[in-house]
Amino acid sequence: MFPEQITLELGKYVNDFIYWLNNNYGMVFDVICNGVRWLLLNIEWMLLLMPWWFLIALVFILGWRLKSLLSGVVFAVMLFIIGAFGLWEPTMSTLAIVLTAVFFSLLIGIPLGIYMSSRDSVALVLKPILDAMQTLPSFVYLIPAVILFNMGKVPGVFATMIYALPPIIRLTNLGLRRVSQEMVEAAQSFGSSSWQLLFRIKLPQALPTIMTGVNQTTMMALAMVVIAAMIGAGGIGHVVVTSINRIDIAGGTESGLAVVFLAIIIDRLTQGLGDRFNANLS
Amino acid sequence: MFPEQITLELGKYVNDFIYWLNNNYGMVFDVICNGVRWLLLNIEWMLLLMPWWFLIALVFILGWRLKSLLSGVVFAVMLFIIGAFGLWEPTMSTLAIVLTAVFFSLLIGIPLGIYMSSRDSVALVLKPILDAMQTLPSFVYLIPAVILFNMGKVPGVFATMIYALPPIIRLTNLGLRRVSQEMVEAAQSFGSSSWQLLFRIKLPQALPTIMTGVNQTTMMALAMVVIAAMIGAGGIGHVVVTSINRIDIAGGTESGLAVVFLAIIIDRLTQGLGDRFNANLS
Amino acid sequence: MTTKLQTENLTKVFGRPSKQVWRMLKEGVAKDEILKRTGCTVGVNNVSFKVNKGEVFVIMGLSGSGKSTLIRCLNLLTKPTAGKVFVDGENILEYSREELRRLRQNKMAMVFQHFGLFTHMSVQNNVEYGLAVKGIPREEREKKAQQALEAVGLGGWQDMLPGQLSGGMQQRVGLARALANDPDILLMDEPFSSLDPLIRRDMQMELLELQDRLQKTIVFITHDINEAFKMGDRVAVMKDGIIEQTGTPEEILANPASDYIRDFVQDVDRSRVLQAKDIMFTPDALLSRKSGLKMAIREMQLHGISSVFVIGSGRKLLGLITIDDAVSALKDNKTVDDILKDDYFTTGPEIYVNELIPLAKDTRYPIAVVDENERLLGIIVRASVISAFVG
Amino acid sequence: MTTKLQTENLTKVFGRPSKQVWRMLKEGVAKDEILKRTGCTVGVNNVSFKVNKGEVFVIMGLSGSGKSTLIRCLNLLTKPTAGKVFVDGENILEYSREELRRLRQNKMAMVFQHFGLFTHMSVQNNVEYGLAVKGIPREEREKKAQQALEAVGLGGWQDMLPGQLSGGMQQRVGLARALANDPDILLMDEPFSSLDPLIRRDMQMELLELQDRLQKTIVFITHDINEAFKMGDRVAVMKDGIIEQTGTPEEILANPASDYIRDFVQDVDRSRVLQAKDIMFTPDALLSRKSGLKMAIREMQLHGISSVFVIGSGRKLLGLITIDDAVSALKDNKTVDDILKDDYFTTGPEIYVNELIPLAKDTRYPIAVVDENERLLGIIVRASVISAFVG
Amino acid sequence: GGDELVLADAGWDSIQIHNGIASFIIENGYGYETRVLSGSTAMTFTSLREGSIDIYMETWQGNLKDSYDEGIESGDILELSVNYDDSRQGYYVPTFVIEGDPERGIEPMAPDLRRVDQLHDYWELFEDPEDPGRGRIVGSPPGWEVDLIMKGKVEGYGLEEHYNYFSPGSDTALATALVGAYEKGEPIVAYHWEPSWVMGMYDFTFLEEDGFDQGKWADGYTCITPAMPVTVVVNAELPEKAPDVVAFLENYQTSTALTNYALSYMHEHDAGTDEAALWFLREYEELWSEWVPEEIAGKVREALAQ
Ligand SMILES: Nc1ncnc2c1ncn2[C@@H]1O[C@H](COP(=O)(O)OP(=O)(O)OP(=O)(O)O)[C@@H](O)[C@H]1O
Ligand SMILES: Nc1ncnc2c1ncn2[C@@H]1O[C@H](COP(=O)(O)OP(=O)(O)OP(=O)(O)O)[C@@H](O)[C@H]1O
Ligand SMILES: [Mg+2]
Ligand SMILES: [Mg+2]
Repeated sequence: MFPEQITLELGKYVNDFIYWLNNNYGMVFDVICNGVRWLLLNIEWMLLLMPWWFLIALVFILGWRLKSLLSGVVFAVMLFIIGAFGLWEPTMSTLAIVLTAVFFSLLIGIPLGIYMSSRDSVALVLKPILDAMQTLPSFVYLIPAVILFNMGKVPGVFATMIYALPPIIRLTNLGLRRVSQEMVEAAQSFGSSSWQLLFRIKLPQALPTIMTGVNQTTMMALAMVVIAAMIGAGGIGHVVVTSINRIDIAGGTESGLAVVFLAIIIDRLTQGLGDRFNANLS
Repeated sequence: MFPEQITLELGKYVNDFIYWLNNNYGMVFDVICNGVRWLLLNIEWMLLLMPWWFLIALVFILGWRLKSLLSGVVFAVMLFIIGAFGLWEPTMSTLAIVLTAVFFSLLIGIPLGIYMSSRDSVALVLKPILDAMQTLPSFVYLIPAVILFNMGKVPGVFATMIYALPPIIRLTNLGLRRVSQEMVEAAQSFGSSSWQLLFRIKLPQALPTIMTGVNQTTMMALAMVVIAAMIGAGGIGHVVVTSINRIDIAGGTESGLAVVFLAIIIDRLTQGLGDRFNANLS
Repeated sequence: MTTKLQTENLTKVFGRPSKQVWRMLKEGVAKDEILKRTGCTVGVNNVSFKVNKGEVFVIMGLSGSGKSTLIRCLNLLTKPTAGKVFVDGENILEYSREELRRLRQNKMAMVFQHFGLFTHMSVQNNVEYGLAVKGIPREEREKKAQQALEAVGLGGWQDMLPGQLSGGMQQRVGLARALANDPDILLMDEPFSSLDPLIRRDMQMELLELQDRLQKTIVFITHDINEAFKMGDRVAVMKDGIIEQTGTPEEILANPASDYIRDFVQDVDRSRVLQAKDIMFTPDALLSRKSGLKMAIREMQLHGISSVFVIGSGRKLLGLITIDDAVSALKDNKTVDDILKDDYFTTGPEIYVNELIPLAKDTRYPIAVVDENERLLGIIVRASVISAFVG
Repeated sequence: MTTKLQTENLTKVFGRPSKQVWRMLKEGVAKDEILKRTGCTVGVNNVSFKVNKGEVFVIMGLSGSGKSTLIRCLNLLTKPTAGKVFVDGENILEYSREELRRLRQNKMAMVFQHFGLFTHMSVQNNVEYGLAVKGIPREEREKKAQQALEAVGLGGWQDMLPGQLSGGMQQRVGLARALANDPDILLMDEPFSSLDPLIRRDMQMELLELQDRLQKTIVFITHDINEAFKMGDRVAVMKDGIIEQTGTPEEILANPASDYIRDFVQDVDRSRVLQAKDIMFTPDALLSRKSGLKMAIREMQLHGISSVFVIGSGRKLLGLITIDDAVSALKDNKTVDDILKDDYFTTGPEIYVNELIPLAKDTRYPIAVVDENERLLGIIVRASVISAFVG
Repeated sequence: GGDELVLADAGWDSIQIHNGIASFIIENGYGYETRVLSGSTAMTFTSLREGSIDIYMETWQGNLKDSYDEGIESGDILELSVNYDDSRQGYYVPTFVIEGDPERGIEPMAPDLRRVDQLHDYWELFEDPEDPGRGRIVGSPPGWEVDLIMKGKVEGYGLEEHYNYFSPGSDTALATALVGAYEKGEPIVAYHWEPSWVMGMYDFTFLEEDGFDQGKWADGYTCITPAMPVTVVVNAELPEKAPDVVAFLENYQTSTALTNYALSYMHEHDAGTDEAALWFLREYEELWSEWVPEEIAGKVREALAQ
């Protein structure tokens, strides 16, 4: 269809660039890695240190306090089922990766979303980047990632973040932009600084939308569990991959469900925390 | 960590269930498939029928009319680059799958989102299902899907939809729930039917949020291009997989970029259409 | 007169009213106390009233006394906690959704305190909304909307968005939206509160004329007592969710039911409420045409007055004579007819006092109040005009 | 008197004003015409005024005439298209963001036409907002907020959300929020429009007292002419973005600059604006104590009056004599002093006419207007009281 | 020892078994720590080249052709030995297509089908659901070297007249399609290879071709596909790090049959890959004893006995 004479070999340059980067700045990437690794390993260590019943009890209490008694029970049962699937250890390992990725995603994403909402030019530049982060097939950047960061949990966290960041940025931006102009003006009339305007008016007003962003970021992070496993992050993702390679529907379903349960528990607890936070604000 | 005596073999039942389904209702799935296939093949046929310059011109004009002259130029250049990468044909094939998937996702997702916003109980039931759709690793359901629907483009569309549906449902729900109560009451005071309230007040008011949902659905659909290719949907995803299996960073980048460009073009044109639609409404 | 709208023991409590709340309500515990002790806010408390067809029923009261809650209960935007609402004799609380919808479409329209405009629609589409909902065809809709916009003085603004209009213009869009719908019953929650006096005066006239011409039934909330008394056939004054008094403006002015209401109406411009008939009195002395001059002079001297009206058969007013004229006429042997003056003022019984002020200022004689047949009903002296201001 | 707030050639055009718009503005093309031809709305057109420290400057005008736009330009919530705004002599348009912020924090507070409450915060936190922004410590903040809430009569409501309050209560929260901040300059955009008369009267008194005590400078938009004239030291009347007239209430009443303004003030209750000194006149006849009775009788007959005031040295008012008394006293050889009456009313020159009405009603003699030294300044007859109502 | 050696796990069973065997010997015989790093083929192979993986026990070099050759050429990786080279690959059909399956009531559908070139006559049997009117031959996962060959065969045999060469997208999808069709009793013709657990567990028939002939191969691959050597490859730095292990791996050699035995053991006993590895070490002591010096073998035997 498209004439064959016209060609563009952009990819080659990217390839060369990756190798050049690796040869010249390998050290820099190592430093970045170490920071993330430290947090990740500590979370994992803590999770694995806790007795299983303790974590179940903790989730029950959190669910109960933050949402409702029923929620607490449901979450506890879910966690118990994961254990009964024989997936406790990989789940904890995945949990550590996901928590780390979500943590850094929110840490980076919410400020970026705020920045994006504050200036149209920023939004204009950021939007295609976000589009690319979400649609560039992960394998495409995983190979460079492996070259730059090696395989393992840390690159797993990075891969996860690339995918999990956009929703929180987008929805923070959307939420902030939709705050009623009237309230913003009222706040300005009292000489609010940009900070005060943001923290006291805009963020609380945008909270429901931002919380949907947190939900989507969590979902995306968990959706990347398998991809992360493909670059050596281990965890349930690894179990899933193994089951899949064996076309073991049973194993796949169980490990898949474990991911889903984890998603539901993390999401609901975050939402509960958000509501609590909001209630305290007002 | 978790005691090994406690086990649950849920997966086995799922496994048996899938095979049972297949044996007893294979026909039903065939019928569903035929509907989707018909649309898909027609779109693809049309796309491949158009000369490349015609499509580029079309995109340019649409971009110009719906957004701005600059947008039109950027989109046209992007499409041209895809051609220059030598990816015209697979891109058209992917476009057909993505358009079909997005079309059906919006067709199902917006009504579901509306329904979800109308009743808390629906939201309560739907939320975990959406969570599962987004986090259940795709291969876990792709294996049953391949068993039920065989390999190819149609199961590719289904797989894409499973992943692309949740954002539009969620954001439609969010947007509708955040419509100002004052306007809803004003509309009710004139005896609006639920339909009128929905179409004349709530949907237009929620449009920015819904459009973010459309964006996310498009992004998710394009993010699934590779996964879809893994069950034989072909298109650029297939090129990506090939490159990856060959550890060909150059090829991966080019085909990956093609996906990104497609994402940006589709998204911006949809947004432009949404704005236009909204402007017409008021 | 047919009753168009009626409430019976209407009560609205915000929050989840427990048994305790009901008991406290019955015992007449104060609203503040109930809020403090149970967290429930009493919006409307056991309110019953009737509004007749073609009547303007004004609701007044302190801020937070439940006026908006009450008016919103009338079209069930707020669902009453207890009580009944009748429209044309039917309890609309028993209506199905569909019936309620038709009622709202055809019989009622509301003007909202906070306007409640649709921010995504042009002014034109906002005004057309009620008609569109009823399925009126586009052309008719556009015509009616345009008329309504003209009526509220927003002729050229139809293509703007509400956010681009000033507060008062927005309020008028809300007004036009309700008027365009041409309902039997207009529920108006402070519809003129953001309007300047000129436009407000126009709107008031417009509304009164509409009501008069088409026999609309109007429930009208306002904080402007002069407006209330000008517009209202009857006025209800609310306090803490209860209607403290209902009556015609004159009744309320004459017999305020409590100090609260007395206080409330303190600012009223009585001259715009009281009419000639309210302040006129039957003259102490009156002269029949047949009586002679002597009689006239005696009468005037007797009552210490310097002029007297002369009436014919059926109390028809013929003129006025002064004591000075009478005395000199007696000397000159003239008759009453010869000295009959006509440079006094007459007025109808329903003319408002404020219109009498210029007359009272310019005249040296009392003002004669006559009916359409020129029959003398009473007279008004300067002092009565002044006393209209102090009640 | 120091100028606190000043604007110079302030202009605000909504939309993107092209050269054409500026030319049309200069040529004085009508606002409607400009809108139709260019799509730009003229909000404020070349407005200049000064407000002194401690002054209440009231802005009135038709709905859509640019009042809100003007007041919003004063704290730069709306950025003027052209012109200057001076606060304490500094052109705030040249301020940096930080300076503007400090200005808004410390010198100005605004009450919004549509309240602009923060829906996610409790009433208490809404009122504390301005203080929190300034970094006032929590305890002081709470105390001040509580005081402000008490002042607007919302003592027990601090824990509610704005959405749970009635319209008037919400407006008072907005008021309390501005008051709590204790600014030099209060910008108030129809701050009392949703209030019932009782609370409104309280709020007006509260504000006037505050202004008097603390020398606040207040810019106040209202549609209620009586409120404007009651509150305003000076009143500006806007039309189509221009200030048509500025002046004291009396000046405007006395010399309306156009028919528009005459019309505008038609509804004003003059009795609450005009004072005794505005309607008194110098009596035609006055009797010095030293003059005899004969002189007195001649004076009265000459001017056709039945009573005359008697003054001593320095115009000090001594009393009043009637013609009847004078005639009989002359017969009985009595002196002026013997028949001096004191059953007339006296009043100060700054007493409002509406307070004179009861006197005018009850007295048979003119009312004497005297200064603090009992010197007669003028007299008021019934007719002048009545004429106060028609201007 | 004390050093840690990293083995690649690309996610399929046989490599895991070989990893189990090798790491048992390395840990217990040579005293190195070992660790298995799991990931996809592309990722693990990239890591091998980059050095974060030391040992790749089962490299299907044909599937990674360019990258493999590049790695060897650039000296990033060393090929130590051929693990096995008697693998078989080509087109398979479920055996019930030819013979039927009385137990499931399946009639023979193509009783005479033996060879690839006979597929001409059966295209209706293997109809492409997305392109009715043509047959579907399911080919190799994309990107593998063999993909070109399999596609070439379709053309070489002139099958493209009736058939579409359908790329399954991934080995998982390919396996699923085979298993799914088998379970459903539907006909399918697809590329696959042995040893693999699919071929081990289900009864498929390999469609024959002519013996290998360079001329036919050059002319559309119309002969049997040569076996693809499955090699043991290590990172170029391993010889420095652990020369003794390199010496061991240079001797490492099994066969398709042996690998298949281990795989069937797994499936029959519902065992994990580690158990299968242990079973293998116990069962084939003579075999692995030859790969290592006697002293080391002794240590391994000792550990096995525990
Ligand atoms: N954001 C805006 N965009 C466009 N036009 C506007 C905007 N805000 C105000 N205007 C226009 O500016 C003019 C003046 O509006 P403004 O709100 O100042 O009137 P106002 O005197 O406060 O009237 P009101 O008494 O009704 O509140 C109006 O014609 C209005 O349509
Ligand atoms: N949604 C709500 N939730 C809780 N309380 C409410 C709600 N709406 C109104 N109220 C309470 O009901 C009472 C009556 O409110 P309403 O709005 O009817 O007053 P109003 O008479 O219209 O006052 P205004 O003149 O200030 O508009 C108030 O005490 C208010 O706090
Ligand atoms: Mg109200
Ligand atoms: Mg205004």
